[in-house]
Amino acid sequence: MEITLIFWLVPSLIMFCCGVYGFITRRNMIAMLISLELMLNSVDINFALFNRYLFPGQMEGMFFSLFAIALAAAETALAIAIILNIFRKVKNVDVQGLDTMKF
Amino acid sequence: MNSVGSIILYAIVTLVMVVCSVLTVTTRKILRAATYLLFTLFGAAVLYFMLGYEFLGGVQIAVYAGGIVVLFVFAILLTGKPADNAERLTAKSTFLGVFAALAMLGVGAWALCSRVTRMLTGAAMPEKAQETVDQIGEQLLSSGHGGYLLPFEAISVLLLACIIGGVVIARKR
Amino acid sequence: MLFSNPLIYFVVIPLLMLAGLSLCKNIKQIRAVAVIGSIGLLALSTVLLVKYLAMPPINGDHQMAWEGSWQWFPQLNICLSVGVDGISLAMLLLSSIIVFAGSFASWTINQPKEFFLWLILLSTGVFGFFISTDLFTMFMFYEVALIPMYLLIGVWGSGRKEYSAMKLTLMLMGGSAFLMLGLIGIYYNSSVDGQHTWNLLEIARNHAITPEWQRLLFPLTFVGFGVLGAMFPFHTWSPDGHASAPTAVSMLHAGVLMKLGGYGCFRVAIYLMPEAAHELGWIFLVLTGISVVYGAFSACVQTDLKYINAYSSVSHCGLVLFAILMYNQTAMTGAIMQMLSHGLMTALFFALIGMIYGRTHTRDIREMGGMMQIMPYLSVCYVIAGMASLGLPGLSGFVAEMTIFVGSFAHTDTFHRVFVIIACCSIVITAVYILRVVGKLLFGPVHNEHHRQLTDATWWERLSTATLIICVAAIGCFPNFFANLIKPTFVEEIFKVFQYNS
Amino acid sequence: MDYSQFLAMKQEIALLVVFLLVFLYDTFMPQRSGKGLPVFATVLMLIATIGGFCSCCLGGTCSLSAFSGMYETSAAIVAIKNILNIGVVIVLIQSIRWANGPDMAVRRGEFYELLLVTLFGMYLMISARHFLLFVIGLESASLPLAAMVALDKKRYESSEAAIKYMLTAVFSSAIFMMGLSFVYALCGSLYFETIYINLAAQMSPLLILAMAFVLAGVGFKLSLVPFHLWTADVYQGAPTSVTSYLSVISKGAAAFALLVILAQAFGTVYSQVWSWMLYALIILTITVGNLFAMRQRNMKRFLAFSSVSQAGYIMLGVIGFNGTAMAALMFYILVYIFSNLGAFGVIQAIENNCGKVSMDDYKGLYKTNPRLSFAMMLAMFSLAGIPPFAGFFSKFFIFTGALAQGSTAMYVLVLIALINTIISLYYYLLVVKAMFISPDESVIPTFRSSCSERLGMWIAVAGIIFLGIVSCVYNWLLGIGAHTAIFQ
Amino acid sequence: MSPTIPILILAIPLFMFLLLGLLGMKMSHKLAGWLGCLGMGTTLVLAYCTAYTYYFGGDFVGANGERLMSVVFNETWLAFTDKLVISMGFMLDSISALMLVVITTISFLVHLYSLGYMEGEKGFQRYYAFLSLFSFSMLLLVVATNIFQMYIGWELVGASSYLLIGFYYTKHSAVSASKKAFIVTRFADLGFLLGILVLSFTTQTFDFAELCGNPTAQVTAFAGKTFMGCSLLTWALILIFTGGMGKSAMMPLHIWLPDAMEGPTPVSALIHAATMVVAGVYLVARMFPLYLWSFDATTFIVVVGAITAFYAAMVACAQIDIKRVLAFSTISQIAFMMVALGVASEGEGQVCHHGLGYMASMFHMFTHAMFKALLFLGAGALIHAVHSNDYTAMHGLRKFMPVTHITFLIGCLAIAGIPPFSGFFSKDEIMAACYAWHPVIGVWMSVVAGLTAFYMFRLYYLIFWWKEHKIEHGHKPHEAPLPMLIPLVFLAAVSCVAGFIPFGHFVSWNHLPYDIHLDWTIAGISVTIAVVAIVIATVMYRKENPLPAKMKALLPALWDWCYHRFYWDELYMFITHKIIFNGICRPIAWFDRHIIDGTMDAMATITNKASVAIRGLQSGQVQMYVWVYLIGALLLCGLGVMAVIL
Repeated sequence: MEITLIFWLVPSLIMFCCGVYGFITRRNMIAMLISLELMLNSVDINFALFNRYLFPGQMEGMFFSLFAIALAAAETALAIAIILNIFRKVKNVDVQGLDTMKF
Repeated sequence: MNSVGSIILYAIVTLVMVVCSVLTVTTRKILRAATYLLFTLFGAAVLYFMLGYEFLGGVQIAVYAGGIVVLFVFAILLTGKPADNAERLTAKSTFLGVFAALAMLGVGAWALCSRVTRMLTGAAMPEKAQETVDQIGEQLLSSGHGGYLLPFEAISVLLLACIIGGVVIARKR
Repeated sequence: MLFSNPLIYFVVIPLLMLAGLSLCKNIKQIRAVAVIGSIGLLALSTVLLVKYLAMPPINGDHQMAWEGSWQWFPQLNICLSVGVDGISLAMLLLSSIIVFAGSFASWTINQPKEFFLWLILLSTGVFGFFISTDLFTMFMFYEVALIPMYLLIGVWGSGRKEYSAMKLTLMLMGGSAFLMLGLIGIYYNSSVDGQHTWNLLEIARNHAITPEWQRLLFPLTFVGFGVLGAMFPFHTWSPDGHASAPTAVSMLHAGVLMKLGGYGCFRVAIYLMPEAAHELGWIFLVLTGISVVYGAFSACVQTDLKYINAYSSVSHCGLVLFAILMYNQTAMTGAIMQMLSHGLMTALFFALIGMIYGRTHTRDIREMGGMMQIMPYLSVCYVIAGMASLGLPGLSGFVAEMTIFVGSFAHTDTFHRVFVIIACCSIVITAVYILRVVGKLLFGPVHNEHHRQLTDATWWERLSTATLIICVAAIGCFPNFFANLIKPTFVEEIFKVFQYNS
Repeated sequence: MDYSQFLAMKQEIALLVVFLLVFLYDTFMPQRSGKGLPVFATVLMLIATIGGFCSCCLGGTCSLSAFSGMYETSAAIVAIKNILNIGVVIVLIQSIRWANGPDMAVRRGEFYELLLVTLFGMYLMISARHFLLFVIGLESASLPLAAMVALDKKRYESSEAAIKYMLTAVFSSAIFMMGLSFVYALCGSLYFETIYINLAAQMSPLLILAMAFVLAGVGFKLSLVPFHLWTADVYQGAPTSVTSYLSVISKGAAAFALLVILAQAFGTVYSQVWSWMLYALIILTITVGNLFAMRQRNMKRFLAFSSVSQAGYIMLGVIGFNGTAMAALMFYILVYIFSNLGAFGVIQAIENNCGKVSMDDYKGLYKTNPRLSFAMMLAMFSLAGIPPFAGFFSKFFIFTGALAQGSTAMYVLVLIALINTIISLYYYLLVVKAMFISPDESVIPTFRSSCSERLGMWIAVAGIIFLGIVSCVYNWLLGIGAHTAIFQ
Repeated sequence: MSPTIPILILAIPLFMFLLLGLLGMKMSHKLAGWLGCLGMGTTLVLAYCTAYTYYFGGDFVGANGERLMSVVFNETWLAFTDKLVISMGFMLDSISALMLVVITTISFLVHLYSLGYMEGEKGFQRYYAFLSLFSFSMLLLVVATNIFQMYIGWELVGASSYLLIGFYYTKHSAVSASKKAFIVTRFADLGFLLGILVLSFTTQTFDFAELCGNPTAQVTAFAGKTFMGCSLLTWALILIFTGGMGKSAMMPLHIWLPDAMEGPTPVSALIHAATMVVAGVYLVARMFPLYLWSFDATTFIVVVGAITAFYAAMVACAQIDIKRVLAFSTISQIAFMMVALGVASEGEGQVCHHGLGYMASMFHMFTHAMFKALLFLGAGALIHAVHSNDYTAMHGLRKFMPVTHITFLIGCLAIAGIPPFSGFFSKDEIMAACYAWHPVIGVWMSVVAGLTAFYMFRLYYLIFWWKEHKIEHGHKPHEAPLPMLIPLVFLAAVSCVAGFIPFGHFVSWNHLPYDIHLDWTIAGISVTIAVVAIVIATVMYRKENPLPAKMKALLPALWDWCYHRFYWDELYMFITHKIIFNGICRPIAWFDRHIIDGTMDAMATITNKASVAIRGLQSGQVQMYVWVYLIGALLLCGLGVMAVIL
């Protein structure tokens, strides 16, 4: 059996969808961030896979993944800072409480 | 034809990634979610190694597993008791989540299959030249084609800004 | 150069007035600015009229007098193009007369500075519209004229002013939405060689809009202008809007602004797209025919003076559009005369209603009566206005309507004939509602004893109304002068292809 | 490594210099001279702007490509960056008073630093010809913004808005990058040039999905419906200065960047795909934005939805897809900057002076503060597209640009947009009504705005009045649009 | 003939109108009144000069001795097209000269009379201004050179009639009467206008000189054109006649005239008896050469006239208001003239009985103007004396007002057709023409003539005989002042002698002089009928007796119907109020407010509703936001797929 591209892509996609699911259902903001990491990770995997399988002669996908990891780190740091900021004010991290502004 | 070993490795990595990501988003204990995330990220790192992107795998472990997950754990510990169970999901939000995830899965799978399988059914991983960290470093700071000097500089500005932002927001005053 | 063209001053003078107004400190200065400015405009239009008549007549080939064109947005070929013919000159004269009368009619308005600022801005738009021959500037001035209405009605109005102001503004802007699309469409089809132009004379000369495009653009343009011309079923802004507007605004709006609609239908929709007008005109003919009768019937049962007049305007302006759609010279002449006539007399009406309302604080005819005994001057003016409206010979309404009827009757097919006959019926209905108002409001015993203390017109009110009456009578007594001035000679030329002949 | 390549990025470098100077000032100047920072930053930015214009005038149509086609600059790009610069200068002038307020004492410098970085990110978005650089630009333009949104730490709404923005922004960028991975899978490169060439024979669901995700990602920045839901909350929660910045600058940059992506990466081969997508997005954006704006009473939220619907009009310039439309787009952005900043200037002045942001509080404003209400009215008229104010011209030109194709579908689209202008006129008039017509409640007392506020307002009003009438601005942009080879 | 005098004839009344209208309020009553009289007197003299020159000057006699139609001046007023031009001009021919005489005479007398009658009334100056306006308009109408000028005059007389009927504008009845008069005639004018449109469109001219001077050419223009089974010419002529029906109060458009009696009595004499109401007759006479070509149209005229004549006479028998009686009598007499015109034609351009009817009609118009004005002015004197229109308030006035009595009697005799008073001669010619056309019409008209004599003498007896009322509060009826008596006496004199004018020498259908021969048989019958009728009236009303009451009891329904004018007014009220007002106007107004306006408002409401309906989208929940985001992106993809497929 050959392990072709699609064999890798599907788990990656599932990971992405898990991220989507988690983001939409989890009420803890940190859990949402964790879900986001899943999604970003899935994107990284995709880039690496495409690069490796389809365009082995270059490294653009790999570099994209590299930078994406850095971006993800930056995002997470900033997001956690804001979440902590909120936690200080309302003493919880429940995303559904964030509805003072609506309609 | 892949070796049996690599197939087994594939199976394990895939299983870990899929199961752990599912567990990440379904477990009711937030600290466990972070742990499962860690396993997922490790799985991805192994995947990178299998693909031959050792550098990327290293970065994945160092930054993701070593940095981000620790950050999460800190945040979790700061914002609540780790033993706390998350509240039960309402049917509505579960439905919406499942619906969105399945829709995404369906569309994504359909799109990928329609294209990728047609081109590459049965195609094994092609050979590639093993790049060294040297090359990676060279390319990262090159300004020619395929060089990433500009993004590298740009992301440094971004990271600086994120530091400033993080500081200004996280500090108490 | 720009300022050597006399037409530019129709925009420059109002702009100077705006500047002057913003420097004014007290009501006296404001009045002075308003009066001097409006006299200036009146003088300018009169002088141009005299000069125009002295000119050798401009025949055919889409020419105008005092044509001038200055590039504005060269890449889009947008120019500030001006030019007038007898028709626009007549409209300019009408506008300046009404601005003049309106200034006097709002002699004692509160917050005069803001009021006159908006009013003059409105008239800038109106004048600009009439002198423009460039579709872009035309449209721009058109919208400039529309928007001050909102504040004028909203701030200085009465009754449900906020609702009415909003309704009026939105409906008219709705019309102009269609219009804008139509105009841009015309631009993109204005020539065969890709050198698109906004200049309507050039477009007419090029005659490049294909019939398929015309079929799309004609309804857009006609409806766009028709909304302002109070065409059924887009007229409902008119009763509410007029009822709530302050006197001078009603005057300007009904007197001039509604003419923008008719003028635009004529100058843009029909002039530029005769084939589609020929083909699709019947749809609008039905609508305008309905307007004529419908407005008149509606006016019969209203009890608010302004509503009566607003519906009467619907009827009369319907007649304008109706005649325009007949595509022959006589009917078009009639349509333009009707614009002049309706402009003047409806301004007179609204001025009088405003003056009466200012005294009695009601516009309900059921609450008033015997005004003839209390304020004879205003009442006599009202009767004269009424007579003009119902088409008494010697006043302007008669000549306009007769020209329209005679012209329209030249259309030989049964469909048109039937509508002409229906339109003719309006003269009877008009008589009914005019006499109903005159009878209830002016004649009969005094209803409300408190009204006995009311005074008759002041000098500025007399001046305002007398100006309008003199103009109404002038058109009514010497119609041929005006008919020759405005005779649209090019109409026959455009529609020659379709063999309309009278 | 060829560092001379950086010389192509004059504006970015100027910006980074400003950033650095502000950073140094903030870090090393004593605490008591902190009050000088806003003026310092504003002046520096002004100098940078003027410099940008000078280079633009001197350099002529300087189309340059650097870093092997990763970065590009051209007359149009310089122009749009200059336009953004102007907007930023106005924002900075208007925010001087707020930045000098007591609450901001400890984060005054950070506000300017973050703002400059986001601007830098937008520059990158505009100039990027490689998707990685684009993504970095996008992130630079949105991550620090989240911090800026959270800057008002006294108000809980500020933090709430920030986390909402953060979460949705990261989600959006995840989707966007997913789309990019598909693009990469199809083309094997992230250079626009290569994508443009390799995409030609790649029609597949994957491409469509990629386009949809890319559009969604940029649409998020532009707040196109249905990717706009963060907009209102964030605009409402953020400090007003940040809101005004957010509403005009990032929108303008994203619109232009989208145009570049469509023109240079996706190209016209599959234009029927993305143009239909845009078509739907435009209709939805304009309509839904209007429908929401109708009911808003909070001025900032109101302007948020108004900006959503304005984004739809901006997109008309993108879907028009030609030089005229591009010029119209840039002009629209410029006019929109002035009009919206005019409105925000008034809101800010009032908020700074008496803390009111509700439309109901504006009742009778004309009685107490006639100049402010006049400025507000002009801004509203301009946004609604009433002549002779600039908004009319920009709307007219963008419609003209969109109709240049002459397809019936485009006529329908423009008609829908035009009908929507009526709804928009309605709610803009509601503000005018509150100020001029509604019974005199005079919640807001008479006050005198600070110098900077007045200066900002005058600039905005001058722009509103003169940008349209003085034709050279548009002519200049049209000239650029005609000469720039953005459309291949 | 130089145009100076004709221009002055028109200009002086117009000038007087403007003078009195604009400056009247600043003048004293006396000055205004005498100015008015002076102006009208001058006009009278000028008009007489003109008429004299025309009839006797010899300049206007053609080669065959026919009287020429002469356009003294004709200035373009409004040119619709090259051919369709409205001119303002002055046309002199036999009938317009006649009308000039009639109008100026009566108008001057009324001016004079009003000095006494209207003395001390509020708005005296206004009254004279309106009288001048009326005179101007009427003169403009009769001297019209083209049909549109006539229409203009037509409208103007309508308006001045409106103003004068509503002179007592504080009285509710006067206001509504004036309104009614205007609207009914306006309705008729619509027909006139349409007629003009049809006629002018086909013939391409408004000019009478062309229309009537060369009727065959116009008829050719109409050849073969039909509409709904009737030739277009007939349609045009009937439509034009409709205008005449309105002005001349023919059935069914007569209802305004009785109500018009709300105006001051001299006005009734001038407008609603002598001049304006015969404009319809004049119109048909003017267009007579064309009417000759449409037998259908003339038959229509005859039928309408005959019915109207009988109807009005019936109604007149049962009225108690003396002015109403006179009004119905006027209607009846005008109908005589109409019938006479109708019976002059035999179709296809041929006249019946040498066109006697035409001459007779004009003759009757002339004599009727005199004696009916006399009767009205007499009635005015009576009303002036007793301050009531009701004969029950009068009775036995002959002792108090001898001059009025005598003149009134002369008027009654004239209208009854007793020789040698003028009415006998003119009516006899009409009878002759009717019998010549068709005996049925002859008999019918004879009956009407009998009724005429009956109701006039009924009126006469009820006013002047019977026992006088008790004099209350020392208010004794008194003879009218001199300015009122002079016109009475003058008119009475004219009524006595006018019959002996050889009218045929002045007016005939083909303008050739024509000798009147009294047809003694018919004259005998007429006189007999008249005498019998007078005798019956004498028996019934000479003294107070139970006969009328018995008669009433005998035919209660008939009397009721006559008294209520056959319920025409009620019918009209029903149509206008119930059907048009409540059935058309109100629904339309409702429709406008609720459906049309409602649609516009509904658009706003729907927008608002939609706005509220989708507010849930902005729930404040980030997770919902991204959900929508994701689904939106996927749908966008779907759209892209569709775009590719399509």
